[in-house]
Amino acid sequence: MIFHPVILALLLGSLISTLMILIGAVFGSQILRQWNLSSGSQKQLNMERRTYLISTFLMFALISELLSLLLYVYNAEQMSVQFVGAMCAVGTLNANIYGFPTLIAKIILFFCAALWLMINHADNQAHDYPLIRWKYGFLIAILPIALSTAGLQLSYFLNLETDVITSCCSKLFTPDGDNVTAEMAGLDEAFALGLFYVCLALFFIIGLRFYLTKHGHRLFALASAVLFIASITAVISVISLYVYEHPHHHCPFCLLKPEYNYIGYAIYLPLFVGTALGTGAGTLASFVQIPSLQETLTGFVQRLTLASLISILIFAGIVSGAIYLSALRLF
Amino acid sequence: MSHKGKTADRFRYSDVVLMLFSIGLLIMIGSFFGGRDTQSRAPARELVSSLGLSDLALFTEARYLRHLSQADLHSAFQDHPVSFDHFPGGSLVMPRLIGITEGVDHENMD
Amino acid sequence: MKIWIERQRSLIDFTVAGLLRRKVRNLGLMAVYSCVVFILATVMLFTHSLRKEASVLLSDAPEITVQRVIMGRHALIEHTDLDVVSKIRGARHARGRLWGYFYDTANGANYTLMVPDKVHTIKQGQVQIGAGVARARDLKKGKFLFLTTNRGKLFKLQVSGILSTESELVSSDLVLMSEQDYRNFFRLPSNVYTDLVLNVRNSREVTKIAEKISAVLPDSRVITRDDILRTYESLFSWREGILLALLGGALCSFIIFAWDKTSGLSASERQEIGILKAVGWETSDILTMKLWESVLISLGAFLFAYTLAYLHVFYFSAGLLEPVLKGWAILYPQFHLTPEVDPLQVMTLLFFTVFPYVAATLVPIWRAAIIDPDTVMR
Amino acid sequence: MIVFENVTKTYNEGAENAFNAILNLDLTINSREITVLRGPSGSGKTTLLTLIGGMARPTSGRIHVAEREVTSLPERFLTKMRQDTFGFVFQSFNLIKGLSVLDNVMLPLTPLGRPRNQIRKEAYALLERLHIQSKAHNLVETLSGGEAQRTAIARALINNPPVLIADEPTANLDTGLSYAFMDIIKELKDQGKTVVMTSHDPLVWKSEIVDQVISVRDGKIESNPT
Repeated sequence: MIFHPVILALLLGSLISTLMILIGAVFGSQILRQWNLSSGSQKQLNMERRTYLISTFLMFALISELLSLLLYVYNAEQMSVQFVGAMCAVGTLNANIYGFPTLIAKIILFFCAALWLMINHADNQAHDYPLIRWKYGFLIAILPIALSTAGLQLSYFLNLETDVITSCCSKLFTPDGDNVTAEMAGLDEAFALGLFYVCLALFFIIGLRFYLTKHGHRLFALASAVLFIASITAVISVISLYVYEHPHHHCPFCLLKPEYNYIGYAIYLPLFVGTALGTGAGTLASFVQIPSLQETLTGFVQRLTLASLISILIFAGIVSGAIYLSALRLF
Repeated sequence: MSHKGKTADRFRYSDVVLMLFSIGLLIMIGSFFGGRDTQSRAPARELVSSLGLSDLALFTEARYLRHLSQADLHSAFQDHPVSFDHFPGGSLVMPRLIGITEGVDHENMD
Repeated sequence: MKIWIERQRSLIDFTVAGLLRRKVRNLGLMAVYSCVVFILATVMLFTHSLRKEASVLLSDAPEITVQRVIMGRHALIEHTDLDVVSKIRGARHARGRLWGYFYDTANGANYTLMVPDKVHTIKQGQVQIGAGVARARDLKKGKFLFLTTNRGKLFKLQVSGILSTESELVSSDLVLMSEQDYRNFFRLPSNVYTDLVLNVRNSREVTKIAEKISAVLPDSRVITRDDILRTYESLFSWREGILLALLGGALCSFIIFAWDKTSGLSASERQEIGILKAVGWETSDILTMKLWESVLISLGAFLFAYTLAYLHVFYFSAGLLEPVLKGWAILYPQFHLTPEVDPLQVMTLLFFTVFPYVAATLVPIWRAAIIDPDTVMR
Repeated sequence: MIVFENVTKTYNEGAENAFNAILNLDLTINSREITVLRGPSGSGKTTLLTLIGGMARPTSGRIHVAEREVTSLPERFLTKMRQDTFGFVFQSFNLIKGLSVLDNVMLPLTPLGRPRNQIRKEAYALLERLHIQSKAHNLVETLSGGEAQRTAIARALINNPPVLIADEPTANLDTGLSYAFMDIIKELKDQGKTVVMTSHDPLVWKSEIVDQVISVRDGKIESNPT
């Protein structure tokens, strides 16, 4: 293991947030068994009070996961100097088999925590905790994800040895590999770009329809998730080329570097927020039928949908702007 | 009688605090963008390339501290590769593990 | 949204008023906190800009250095070896370097004596010295530098120039002299050098050429520029790691202190929270208010201390760190670092300081927030 | 209208020192009337007051406020209901030291996110109505007993609640101030507010403006008070 402040910070963060999710899940199982709103007993009162602590914990864990996602990628970027053959984050993440799984697990955990908080918020608007079993069930389901994320990250850092020869982004994200990322990078640029804009258009059509007619929430949740994957694919296969103004540089992480004016943050942040809100809106809309939620939830879902659409619009705007302003012309 | 003079806040703590925080955050974020100034480094760079210098003159106490990258593998940390030695600067400098682990040097180590 | 903002503003108003009511304790807390952050931030900023400085400055260092090693020690390399190296295909500008150390008994300083290459020839009897040497011996251009050889012979050399102060970070302790003087001073035979340096025609072939050199000169050690850069890279990471580990202890005790402080709510604070709940504040209002308190204290201290550390490192040349870096050295370069901040480090520091503090206060805050509203009536 | 159905409040439930502060109690408090709860200390009247005001939840039984069952409301809605319905004046006033009179009065509305200048205006108007506007910017530590109580009343009225609850309001006042307090109460009643007080001060429960006196002893209502 490399003794490095960022690594220590990441491990500390993951320890704290995992612990918090663990406490939340233990408490959740207690709620699933003993929750009885009509009781005025001290036990019920205590449980109700503890829900405040759990939502605070989860909020904290969410922020922690978001920050640590950034730190993780950024750290990988920076540590690449210490690995022979690594030139950017991809090389560091490839230093052992846990690097990329950790990243993916962190992203999943982030979306789960965001979704949980949205459900929690909706539930708090109602007089009778209609979603309480639902949300604590979900929290228990998040626990294994949180644990494995922490575990993966720990194994990644424990197994990090500087003398391993790793690949760099120009190897992993170049078309002649045979893994998924290579598939992404190997897509025909015109096709990838076309696909990306078709997905964007579909997302906006579905989203606007959902926003205006309140129909098709499952489709909207699905569209958000699909758009996320399509966007990441597009970033790897074609958008990055425009940003780097280099026809073969496919790395999704170098975007975060100061050389490119930190444009990666402007691209990823609205994408992540938009996706989280979109899936949240779509998921929550299925609870609209619950009587005590009907009046507040409709408005909440509408706001989420609008915010999601705006975020994705910003994302699309920045991406299109980057393509437009780029000196590179692929077609 | 008008309420205005008496009921309006002179200032709000939150405004002051949030302003201070914004300034602090701006300084912090601004500091990330500073320092692309390469002009002031020109004389030093010129000297490095013309003289073929290979190290910073940060520690001059001992030869393995002054020319860190050129030092004998065994001059620093004489008793043990990771033990602290008696020069204060040595407690801040790490043993050069890179030169030891790399293939290029292996055959010369024995 | 408007309501949300106004709510937060009102809560901050109340929080700040509360903090000011317990001025001594909270300012004390912030002062301790700021101190810890200040030291950490100074070290981080300083090491990073040094690292950056090293990587920029030394990017022009010789691509390959060849040292002769005898019994594990650096030894003089012979002229014949230079010929061998020069003949390797791809090697360019191979030359022998002459440099060594000189301990000045007059003031206890260590100088680096060096012979510049052909371009910078220095006349016999003259020297160019680094600004640090000039300071230590109080020399000006035209004056004489007296050095005693290890045989007791006195050397009188005229200072023909002082190296610019801007380059002090690499040249502070240099004494440049002619080859003839150098060899006479150290009584070196004319067929040896300290080491060999060379450049490579195609920079991608550095490793290959390094391998070739160690094959033809098995008694040598080959140092590439990447090695040097990586050495400096890990050197400063190491230093940072050590300091962080040391200060981590301080931070831990601080966090325990914070926990203790937040969990041990004073009677008047409990009373206050009871009143707030009684007049209609909800648990989450108290939670938010108290969270603001934690955030204001920790983030406020962080931003304040970071700004101070930034000024300290880049405008006051990290004066407080100088004794640590200086150690027993007599010559210490005076240098201004170019402001160069690594956002990752700052975020890490933020993560390390604000995060555990807020985390440590969560449970105590919650316990305070669930006080029964009717406690004030009992 | 506030209705209690068979309400019990047990403290330290399940522990050895558990005791019933209120036991199987039925009660009706009419709107726009002044109700006084009287009884010796330890009789449970303060507990009853906290139950009426939604500050504590009954261990069993049902409480209806304005025809709405509030017993099983989650805490945040109970608090919301309390904000909309009740204003409290505490025996020891419970003002927050170090804050000005105005800030103390604004306290209940602070976390609600309404524009602050608007709240200030309302608070100031209330202070004027209670004739202590001249003290608006003084710290509450500097107030006399009567002024402190007026501040507390202003704070209780800031969210314009239909019901005012006061716990032993005259306990810390001399006779003159007590009469002045009863004048304020009468004024509130005339404005259509409901008032619930605890008191063992005859000046209060014998007052002609009081509509209903309920005697409490050992957590139960006494049918034949002396």
